[in-house]
Amino acid sequence: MSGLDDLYREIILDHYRTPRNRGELDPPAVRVEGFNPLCGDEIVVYLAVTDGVVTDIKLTGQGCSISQASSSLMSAAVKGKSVDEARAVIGTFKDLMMGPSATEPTPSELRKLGELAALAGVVKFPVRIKCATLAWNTLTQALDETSN
Amino acid sequence: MSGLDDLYREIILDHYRTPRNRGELDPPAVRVEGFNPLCGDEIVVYLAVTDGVVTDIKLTGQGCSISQASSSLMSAAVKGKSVDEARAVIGTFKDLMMGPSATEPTPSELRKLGELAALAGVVKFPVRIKCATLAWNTLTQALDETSN
Amino acid sequence: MSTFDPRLVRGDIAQLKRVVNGYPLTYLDSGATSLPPRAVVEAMDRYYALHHANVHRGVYQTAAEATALYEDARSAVARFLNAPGGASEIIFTKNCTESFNLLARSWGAANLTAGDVVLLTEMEHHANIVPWFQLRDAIGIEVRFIGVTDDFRLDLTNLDELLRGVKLVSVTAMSNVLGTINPIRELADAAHAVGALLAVDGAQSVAHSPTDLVAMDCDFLAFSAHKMLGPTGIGVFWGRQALLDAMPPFLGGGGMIGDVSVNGFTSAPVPARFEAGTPPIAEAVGLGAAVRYLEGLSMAHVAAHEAHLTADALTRLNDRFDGRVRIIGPSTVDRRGGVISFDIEGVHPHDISQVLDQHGVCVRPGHHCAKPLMKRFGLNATARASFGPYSLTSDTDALLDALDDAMTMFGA
Amino acid sequence: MSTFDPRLVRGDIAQLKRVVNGYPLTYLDSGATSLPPRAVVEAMDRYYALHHANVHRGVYQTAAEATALYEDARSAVARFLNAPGGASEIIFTKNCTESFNLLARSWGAANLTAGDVVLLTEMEHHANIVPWFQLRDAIGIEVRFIGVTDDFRLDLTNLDELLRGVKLVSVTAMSNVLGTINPIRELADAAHAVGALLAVDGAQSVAHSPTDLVAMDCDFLAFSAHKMLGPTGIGVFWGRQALLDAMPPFLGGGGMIGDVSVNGFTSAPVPARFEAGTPPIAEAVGLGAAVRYLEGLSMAHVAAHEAHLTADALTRLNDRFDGRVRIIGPSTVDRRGGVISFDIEGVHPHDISQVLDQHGVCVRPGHHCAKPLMKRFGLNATARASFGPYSLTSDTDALLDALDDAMTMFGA
Ligand SMILES: Cc1ncc(COP(=O)(O)O)c(C=O)c1O
Ligand SMILES: Cc1ncc(COP(=O)(O)O)c(C=O)c1O
Repeated sequence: MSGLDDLYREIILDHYRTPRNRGELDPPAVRVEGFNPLCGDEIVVYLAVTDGVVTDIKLTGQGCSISQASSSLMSAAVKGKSVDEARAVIGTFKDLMMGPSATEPTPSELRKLGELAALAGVVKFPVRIKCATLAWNTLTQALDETSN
Repeated sequence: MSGLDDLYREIILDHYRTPRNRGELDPPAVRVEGFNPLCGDEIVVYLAVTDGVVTDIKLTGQGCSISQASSSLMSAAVKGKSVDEARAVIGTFKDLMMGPSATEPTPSELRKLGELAALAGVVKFPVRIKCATLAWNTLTQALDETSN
Repeated sequence: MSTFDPRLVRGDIAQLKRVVNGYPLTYLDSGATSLPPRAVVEAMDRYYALHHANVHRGVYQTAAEATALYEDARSAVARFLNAPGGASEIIFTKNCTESFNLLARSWGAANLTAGDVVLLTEMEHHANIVPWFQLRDAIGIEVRFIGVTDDFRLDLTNLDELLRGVKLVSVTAMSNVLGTINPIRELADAAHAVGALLAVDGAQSVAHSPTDLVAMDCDFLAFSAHKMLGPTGIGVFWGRQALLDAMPPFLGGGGMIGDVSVNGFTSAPVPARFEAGTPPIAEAVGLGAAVRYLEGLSMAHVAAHEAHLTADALTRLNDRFDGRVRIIGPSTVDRRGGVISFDIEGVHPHDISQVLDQHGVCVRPGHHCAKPLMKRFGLNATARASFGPYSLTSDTDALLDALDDAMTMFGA
Repeated sequence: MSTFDPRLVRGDIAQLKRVVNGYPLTYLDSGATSLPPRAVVEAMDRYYALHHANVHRGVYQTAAEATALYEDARSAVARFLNAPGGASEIIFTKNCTESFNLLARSWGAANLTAGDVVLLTEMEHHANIVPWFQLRDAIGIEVRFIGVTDDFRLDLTNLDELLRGVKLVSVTAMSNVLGTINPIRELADAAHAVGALLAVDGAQSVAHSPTDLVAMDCDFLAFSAHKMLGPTGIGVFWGRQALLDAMPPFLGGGGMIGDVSVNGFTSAPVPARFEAGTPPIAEAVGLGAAVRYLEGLSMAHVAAHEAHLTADALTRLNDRFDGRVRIIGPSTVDRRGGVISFDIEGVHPHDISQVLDQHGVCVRPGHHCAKPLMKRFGLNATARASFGPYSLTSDTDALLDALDDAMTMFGA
């Protein structure tokens, strides 16, 4: 079961069982829905940006442990960050999901990842990568909408 | 080459090279076109029926030796016959094309077939059966139209 | 005489000899696709090695052989279904989904106009929903749904009302999520009584119980080869001869024409009219072999075997997990087949499937292309185990042990 | 480094070991379908034996393997074509014919209105004609044809005039009857200059010469696997990413949706949007293997080899029969490929093919699904010999001897 332990690290199960930042935000916060049409996972990201800073983020939706933990970890990682920093975190996370064949994260990037590094095990389970990235793609969309 | 000799009997090559009853008839003779969409063979049957008798039949069209010979043999076999007799010949010919697995033609039927018996070899070449039957299907249609 | 023995069937399936993650493969996803026996793959190999040629237009020996093999497959399918009009009613498509698109765009577009109603059910697969929405968006028909009761049956209490204005009822013979087997003959009679036709989605039924089109009295049937021990890349569309004869072509191209000029085209007779382009020839040969294989097993025996497996699995899931594994579907084998969807509080179907994979157990998580049904029951996904003729109760043993592990892991 | 040797290729083709009517099989019908090498059939066998599962929705090991193999095939095809946007521009259909139907009904129906012109050529295959007539009958577009000259070339003298009002030019890269290779880049430039798009029928070109979509600069490409050493049951549709992204779905069903409810559906991104239902998975694996096999031979070598065979055959047909065998197509290998149609006065193509079969020689008689072209030249049918990478000049020897016999028999 060593493979599975890599996927279901304790941090992930914790974020799955106790997701952070659940809930909704009222407008003017933007609301963006994300779907994984293949498996039915759904996520709704509510994003409040003021003066270039992610002042609040809330999430609703349903999905597997990976998609839920990933979204929870994401919300914790970007809340309070500047939009530029948030985009940088998205970039670092995406690199992580490209696996060891892509550019290895540098120590400083790994530090930036913090708890997110727990998601590194997903790379060994290619079909689950889509579960992990759903929230992040939805966040990108939400950031794009706030800057329109 | 024994197989081929069975297909290309002398009578068939003769009717192919010197087709009988080529030409057209003016109305009130009926005119019916037949196509073999798979191979492009075409035939046009002109049929004159008076008082229940096939008084004249003419043919135009293009096709392989089997389709041309079969139509020529057909025209010779039904010209001057009553419509009922013509339909009977069609039936006998169709039985012939069903091959030895169907009811064997009786001696009296074989006699009725006359020269048509030369087409019996076609049965061994299933893809050519459609070539041989095109004219006959077109004749059936023409007979149906004259009785309308 | 059938000598049906699931262990012999199992011996014919190469993939079931695989070891995955240290466990022998436990394949419980026949509802998604089935594992072909050696005879099916070998028939296709033999076809490519000896007879492959394009069909219908060739005079030479191998072209004649390929054509004969292709048409033999058509006859085999007609016999397997007891098609009232024989082989010329059998049309080869690429899958069950294309068959429904053919129905909607050929029969549907020619016979329906704005306001006409097509009646589906809430338990349909997207293959029998989306083409009708597409037709609705194109010509303004109405798409209506028969509901599903809390005990996973079609709600036929208001059928008379639902049938008002209906020209076609299109229903799955067996739900690919619930396992529910629908009353096809009853629906055929009800549809015909109001002058409507009945189309049946046979994707989940043809490989699991005998099909008799005469007894069913439906008007159209669609299914895929890959769910009945056959290859991918081929499906079947059956219709009554008179209906097919009156239908305009669907896809245009070679083989379906009568004549073509720079001014237009005419179309060929059925079935050629609906088989544009080079057909799935090797796949038809494989499907023919699958049909013969199933006939050799006898579909009645297959159905009995799968009913036994299903009853056993339902009982044991309930006994062992004491209600923590909730079955999404009828709880007994009365009018239900060997597709078992379930839900475990606190463990998402994806995670169930992931942990089960670690035990070599293959089950499918997701919406199973039946999102309206998922919405009906407030679910996003289920995990689904489904049987085939090669399944054994030992597969259920493996499933139960693996489920135990998943529930422990997630504390459910 | 390619080590291309047609005799080695021949050794890979099981069917070429057959003896028919006492003669070794002489296969000269690669234009209709090609004979797959062992590597292609074995790749599919291996797929069924080890990895078969439904793609895209499974979490377990074999489902992940099947999905990876299916997507690998997409990447292999993208590489083979030098597709500018990579794998996501590759859509798997059931054959070249479905690809053209997809183009006409998705792009065509969404982008054309009454009076818009689609410009074809008189040498098109029905697959690239009938779908446009169907669209014309549905929405009133005009279908126009570029003529063919007496020396079997596109008549481009009045191209400017023909292009008036044209939104799409759709042209075969190589005629399946004449062997003529058309000037694709020139047509792309001409089409683009008037704001039209260019679609290319690659059915006869992709297996016989290198394909470089960037150099061709066309906008759509359609072809079938079975003509390029691959299996039946799968075709390819390629389009520029931006064009595909803007196109509505064609067939509806599972896999192509974003969401479905009882009220309607939304569609998935490309390429999934155009792949409704269970795709031809094993066939994609076979196509991937065929692509790798062809890459191993190197398409440049294949093209050179077939040019050599064609030049030799054209010369020898002329020399031996002294004009009694009339070539329907260009008389030299300048811009022409290895498809040789011919006409013999006094011997119908069916009879030619029948007598040749007696010598084990496979050639195809008929209109080759190009009836407008047949009509252009006042023909009902031709006999057609066509080469593949496994063909040898000894095949031409057999052809010539058999033709001699046919002409003697019919006194021609
Ligand atoms: C030029 C051309 N286009 C299209 C096709 C159609 O291919 P398919 O029958 O595989 O759909 C063919 C082959 O028959 C062809 O030669
Ligand atoms: C009930 C039902 N209908 C239709 C389909 C569609 O079959 P295919 O994907 O082979 O077209 C399926 C399988 O996915 C099914 O289970």
